[in-house]
Amino acid sequence: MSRLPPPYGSRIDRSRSLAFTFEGRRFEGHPGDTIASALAANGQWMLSRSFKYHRPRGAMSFAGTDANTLVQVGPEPNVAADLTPLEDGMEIAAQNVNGSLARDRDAVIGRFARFLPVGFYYRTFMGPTKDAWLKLWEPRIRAKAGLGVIGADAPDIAVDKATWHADVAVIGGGPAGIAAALEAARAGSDVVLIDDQPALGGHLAYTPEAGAVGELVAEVDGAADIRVLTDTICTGLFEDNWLALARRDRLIRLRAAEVVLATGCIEQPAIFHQNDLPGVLTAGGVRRLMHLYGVAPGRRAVVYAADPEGYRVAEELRAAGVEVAAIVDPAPGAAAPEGMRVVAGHIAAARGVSHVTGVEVGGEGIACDTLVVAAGEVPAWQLPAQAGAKLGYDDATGRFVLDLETPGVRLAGGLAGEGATPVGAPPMAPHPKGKDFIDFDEDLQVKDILNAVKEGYSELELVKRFSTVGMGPSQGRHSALATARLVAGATGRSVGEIGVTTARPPTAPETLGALAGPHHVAERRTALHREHLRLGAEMRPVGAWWRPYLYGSGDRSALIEAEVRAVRDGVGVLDVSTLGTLEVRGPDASAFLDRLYTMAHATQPVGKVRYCLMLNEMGTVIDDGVAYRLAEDRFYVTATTGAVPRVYADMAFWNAQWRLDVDVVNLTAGFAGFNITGPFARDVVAALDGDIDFSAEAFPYLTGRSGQVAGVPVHAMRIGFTGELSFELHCPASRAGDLWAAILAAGEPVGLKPYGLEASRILRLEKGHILIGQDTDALTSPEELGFGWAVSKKKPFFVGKRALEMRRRLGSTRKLAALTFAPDAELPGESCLVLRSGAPVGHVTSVAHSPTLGHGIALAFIHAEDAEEGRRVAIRARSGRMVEGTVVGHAFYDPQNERQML
Amino acid sequence: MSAVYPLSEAGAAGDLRDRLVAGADVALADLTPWPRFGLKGAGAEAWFADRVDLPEVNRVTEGAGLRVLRLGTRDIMVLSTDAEGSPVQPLRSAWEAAPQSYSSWREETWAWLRLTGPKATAVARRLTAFDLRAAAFGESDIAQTRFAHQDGVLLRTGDGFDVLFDIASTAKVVTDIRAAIDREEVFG
Amino acid sequence: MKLLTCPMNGPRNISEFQYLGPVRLSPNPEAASDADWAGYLFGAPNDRDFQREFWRHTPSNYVFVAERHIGTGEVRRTYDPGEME
Amino acid sequence: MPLSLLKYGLSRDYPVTGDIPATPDLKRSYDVVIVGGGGHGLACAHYLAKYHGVTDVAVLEKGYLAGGNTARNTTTIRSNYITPEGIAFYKEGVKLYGEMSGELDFNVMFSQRGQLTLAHTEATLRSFHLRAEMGRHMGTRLEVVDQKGVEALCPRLNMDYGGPLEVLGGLWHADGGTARHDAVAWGYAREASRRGVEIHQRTTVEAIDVEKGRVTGVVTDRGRVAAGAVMIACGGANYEVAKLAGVELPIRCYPLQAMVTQPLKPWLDTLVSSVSLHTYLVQSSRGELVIGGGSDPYMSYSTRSTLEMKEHLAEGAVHLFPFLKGVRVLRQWAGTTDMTPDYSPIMGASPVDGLWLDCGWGTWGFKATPVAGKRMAETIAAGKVPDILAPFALDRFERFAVLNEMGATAASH
Repeated sequence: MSRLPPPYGSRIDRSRSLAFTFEGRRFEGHPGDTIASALAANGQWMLSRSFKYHRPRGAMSFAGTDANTLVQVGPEPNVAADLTPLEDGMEIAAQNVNGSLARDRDAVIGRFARFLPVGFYYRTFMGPTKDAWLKLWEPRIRAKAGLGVIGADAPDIAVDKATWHADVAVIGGGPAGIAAALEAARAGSDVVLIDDQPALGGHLAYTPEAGAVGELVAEVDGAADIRVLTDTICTGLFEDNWLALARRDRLIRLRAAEVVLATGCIEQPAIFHQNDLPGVLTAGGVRRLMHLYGVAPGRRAVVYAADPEGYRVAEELRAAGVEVAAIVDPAPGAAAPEGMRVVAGHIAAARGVSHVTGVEVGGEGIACDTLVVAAGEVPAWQLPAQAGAKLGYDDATGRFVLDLETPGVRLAGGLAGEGATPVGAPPMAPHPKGKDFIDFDEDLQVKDILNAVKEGYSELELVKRFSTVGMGPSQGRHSALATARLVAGATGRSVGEIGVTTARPPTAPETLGALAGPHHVAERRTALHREHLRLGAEMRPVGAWWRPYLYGSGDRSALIEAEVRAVRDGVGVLDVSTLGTLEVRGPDASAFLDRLYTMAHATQPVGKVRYCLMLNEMGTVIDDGVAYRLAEDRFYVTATTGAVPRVYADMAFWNAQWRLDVDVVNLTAGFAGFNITGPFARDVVAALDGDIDFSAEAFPYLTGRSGQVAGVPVHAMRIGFTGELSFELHCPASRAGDLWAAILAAGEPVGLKPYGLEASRILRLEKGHILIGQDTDALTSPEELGFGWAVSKKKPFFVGKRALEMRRRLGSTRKLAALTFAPDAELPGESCLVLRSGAPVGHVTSVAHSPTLGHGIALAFIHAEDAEEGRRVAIRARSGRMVEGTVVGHAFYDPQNERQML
Repeated sequence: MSAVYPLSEAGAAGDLRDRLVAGADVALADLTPWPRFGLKGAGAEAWFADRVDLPEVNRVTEGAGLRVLRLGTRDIMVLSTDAEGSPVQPLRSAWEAAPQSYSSWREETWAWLRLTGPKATAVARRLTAFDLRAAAFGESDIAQTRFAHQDGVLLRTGDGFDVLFDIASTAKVVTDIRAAIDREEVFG
Repeated sequence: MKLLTCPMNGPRNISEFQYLGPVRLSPNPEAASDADWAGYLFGAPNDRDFQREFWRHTPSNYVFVAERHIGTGEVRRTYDPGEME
Repeated sequence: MPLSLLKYGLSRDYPVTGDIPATPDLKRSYDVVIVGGGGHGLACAHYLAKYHGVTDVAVLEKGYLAGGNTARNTTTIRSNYITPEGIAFYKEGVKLYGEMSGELDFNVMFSQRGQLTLAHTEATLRSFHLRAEMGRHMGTRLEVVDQKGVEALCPRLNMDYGGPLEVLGGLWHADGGTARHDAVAWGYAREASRRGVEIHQRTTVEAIDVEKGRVTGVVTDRGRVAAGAVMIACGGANYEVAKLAGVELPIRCYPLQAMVTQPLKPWLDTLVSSVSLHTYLVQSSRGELVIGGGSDPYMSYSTRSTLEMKEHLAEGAVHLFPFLKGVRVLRQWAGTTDMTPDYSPIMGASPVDGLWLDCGWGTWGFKATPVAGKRMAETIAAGKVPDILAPFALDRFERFAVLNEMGATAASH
């Protein structure tokens, strides 16, 4: 262990130890360590192998912004080792390793780097045979792709999501951010202060001046209106100051009236041969290691001081007992600090195989085990860019500069240019031996960027896309400036003109789980949900609703057939509570319906029930139902279950334009409905106590009556989908239990049987009733359905009328027809094609074997010229065999409609 | 003969009654059976104006065992402040034939839950994106917004909230609120 | 999340609203040619400019008009459809 | 290591191929001007030059090459459409993708690992059967698979048995796949420019000149050029560019977003999409999961990402594969789609003579890149529209001959 004594290591708790394994070896660290700092304390610098050449890599900045610090922690892939707190018992493994981290068999790829130029994959892997890519090369390349491993056995992760609001959000808990937060709080604002580290302080916390942090934090703690979120990364700044704050497995969405961005700067690597070796650290990286985690970076260091910051770090290293072998300064003639040697020039190369062993400067070799790089910084441009900041470049400081004019967002601290010092720009000529990395994620060297430009990919975005620079996990934080400089140099433009590629969220990784939030799927239950379960129903989801599919257990087709027979021969009851129901009322209610539906409602007498057909503006059938006129100014209207939310919204939409005096309520969830149907239906309803006369004379087909039944207020309608005598009773949902119990009791003497959805579908098909959405599609007109009768010829206007007239003139080549099949014939499946002279002219929309009729029946779109009774149409069944259906011109069951008129 | 609401023993969501909470930090109660009554339409305002103290749109007035909610210029509703709701029933009986005023049926279409306690706001932040800070959402404010994935109405009640929403979704909403309460305990 | 200010409910996340599309003025259905009617049905202003649009605040089922710039996203004004000229 | 890479290792200097030529000076006139340097425009230029001998062509691109929807789409290639017109067209597109790397001598990495679309409702399953039947009729590889079949094709999927989003079955499209989107454009650009086509980046068309109902040229920010024919293929800018010639297209622009995760070792072979969840996932050759879904809910030219779409996509992805909760998102982005009323493109003639349209590609343009390029080249060279493009004519709207592909793009581009 190479820990420095206190006060180094302000973040770690030396009184406790945490045991963990890395690559199977056991290590110890302290609470407060990150995975990477604990490993460094144990002398384990190498964390991973690089993406392409499998070169040894470790942490450089210990700031969570590096490439190559991603490790696998148990089942969790791609964990940032330099950001993630160490936990007891962690089992950590390197990623992208063939064999072991120390002896990675794929490291040999690095030797062939010169054969693998930028974009090489576009130029090869196409032979030798025609499908060589798919069969031979792609599988091999895929096998090498990716970093961490995700297993289906990954344990479930508890995630959390919440929404906060604040007057001011300050991103960045360094001195600038703290000052902004305090100022806002003093002015009476409600402030949220966010920092990605476990404690506030920013860069101050890892300098010798760290003592000042305590006072700042105390002031923040003392301010009543500052909520502090540490360990939290602002991963995105979206429109109207909507912030994504990622806190491990939590996502906090924060709306702030004002946002202060104070996220500081990102240190940049220097470019030289082997600049990627473990042991090459940024100035900030060294400071974090020493001051936060109490880890000495090594015994003997060379400091590259392109930025004056390097001199201060050299002093800090010496103070911590690390020998400073030399300071390398690109500016000639710099004065050497006392007792230190300054070498003028640039670092040409780092020496070493898996760790730094020395550097080459101006032909001289200097032995060291640590190379500290102070090569300048760039402001963390990602969040400002998301907020609309324009990016420029300042030659003097070698930094990008940000110009932000978006109202409600401002920059503070390093982002606003504070603390920028002149930096000697490093040389950009490619090293003859390469390995002078621009992008550590993607293993891109100087020549790769230059060659991309030579190939004509001279726009920055094209450089990025061709070379993949900036596309890896560190998203260009360490490559953007160098890339811009290289492209500027190669194309004769300025660095500012080149800039950076569009900064896209997230600025730091956020988990899919936190984004998704706690699991949610909409589910709705009718009032009788538990009653159906009690009766043994198999419930199935239909949209969000749960509905009884059938009752009982055993042979399902026998159960369904029994339910069908019960309706045909006796009486059944179906819970139709999910049916869309709306009350449309007001002086203009009938005028409103007249505009919305195709039939006439102004002339509809009170007490009558009328079919409703709704078209869209293209004249396509989109919904149907019935309207029961309760009073001059009140209609009770039904809509299909799936369509009622849209119908309700459409009603509001249309009336925003029509401005009729009408009010609509959506009663779907508030009203239950039961359809009592079958030859004995009247026996059931007549046996119910109440004030409605259900006799044939008093209550004819397509009328409605409202009153009390079994003490429950109901709307009763003589309508049905089955073709049998039917009464549909609707009541407030809170009373559904009473009504249902009364119906079951009244039906017992005649064998009333509840039936489910599947029997209902067969019953309706036997009667030839269509289902909108199943027997219609996005272009179906009423004519194609044979519904000309449902379209008023007299009304001057209804939605879709004008389009319908146009379509009528253009004609249609298809019609929905009823087809029957021979009793023993193979039945086509739904969606099987109707062919005419071998060409598809339509398809089967609904099909079933009719238990009542004993043969197959279907609805299908067929060619309009074939739509005559008795014509035969050819259908290709799922089996591929051709089957024949015969067109019938009427309902399959009870063509004269006698039964429903009983 | 009685009304059955989802969280009643025989109700659609009765199997989830144990997910209601009566803790010191946070409580979740079902008020769906409490009386309420509302009218919509051109005549609603005139009818209520004679009987109660009418608030502005999206505001509440409270008094005499009633809370009066103005959900729109022509959409007014009264909530009982207790389970008996004595002042609501007479209002409802008095309504019958008022011109151009129509029942809003919300006692049937809406469930009514109450989330209270010192941690109610922290829990509610997990369930709505609406700004719950006192400055934005005062004592007498109504928020017609989204809560627990449902369109609904949010009211302030003491140290918590009343929420009214699609009654058919009660089971899901109770499950989601309970999960948010649990997450408040885990994540704080 | 973009904010949209409902004239009745105030500023809310735009996910509380249903977008109902640009306000399109129907020609007289009786007088319009087929081509004009097709233009009304299928055409839509799509210029990078302010557009009048219908939006619905779904929790309150309130439909209103917004003037929104489809290039910049700026919402200049929202109002009740009754105020539409 | 393939031998074709030897030259890079053995030569002292990097042997420059010069894929993308530098933008030359604008000439005063071209036989054909293509407005839009994306995949479609470049493909058309390639086919014009190689197969029709039309080489006096300028491709004008406002920004950088293929920087619009070619660069932003999630590269799904498929032909599982509903209408015979649609299937015939896209089927040819898939075939051309199969041949593309050879055609261009540029590896576009067409990865035909199949597409599995999931049905959580019976209505969706019904529509899958219709696609499968139509596909079978038209000769594409398309079949409906049951729950066991879904499990076999995608063993790690959450089937949600008994739940509200139970997977009831799937549509297996063995021909489906992906390709490297940029490479498609670059390959076409390289081949077209080798045959003399000029590619002008950073060249904005500001006006289109029309005289007596015929297009005569375009005015750019670098000067005016005369043109015998002009083709518009500008993706999200189609409406605005066509309007320069007085043509109002029935197009509305909506943002379409997608995201990728950090790279993972490959575990997902096929492209998986769910109609109900409006989510699809595919794992790229880099190991990243590419996750996409439906368009934003309101018209906009904005390409700023939204958090809500990312949350929605994450929700879908985590529902389908719950073990992905700990996987991290790397990047999200958006493009501008040009949607038509019937979810089908507008190809062929415009009301202006000599002005050709390759527009209305909405969310499904990438898969059509080669076939649209090839057939539009044929159109421009012959001056008339081939039969395969006839159903996509602009005037179908006033004729009410709209295509029944509504819903065809649901959750899968």
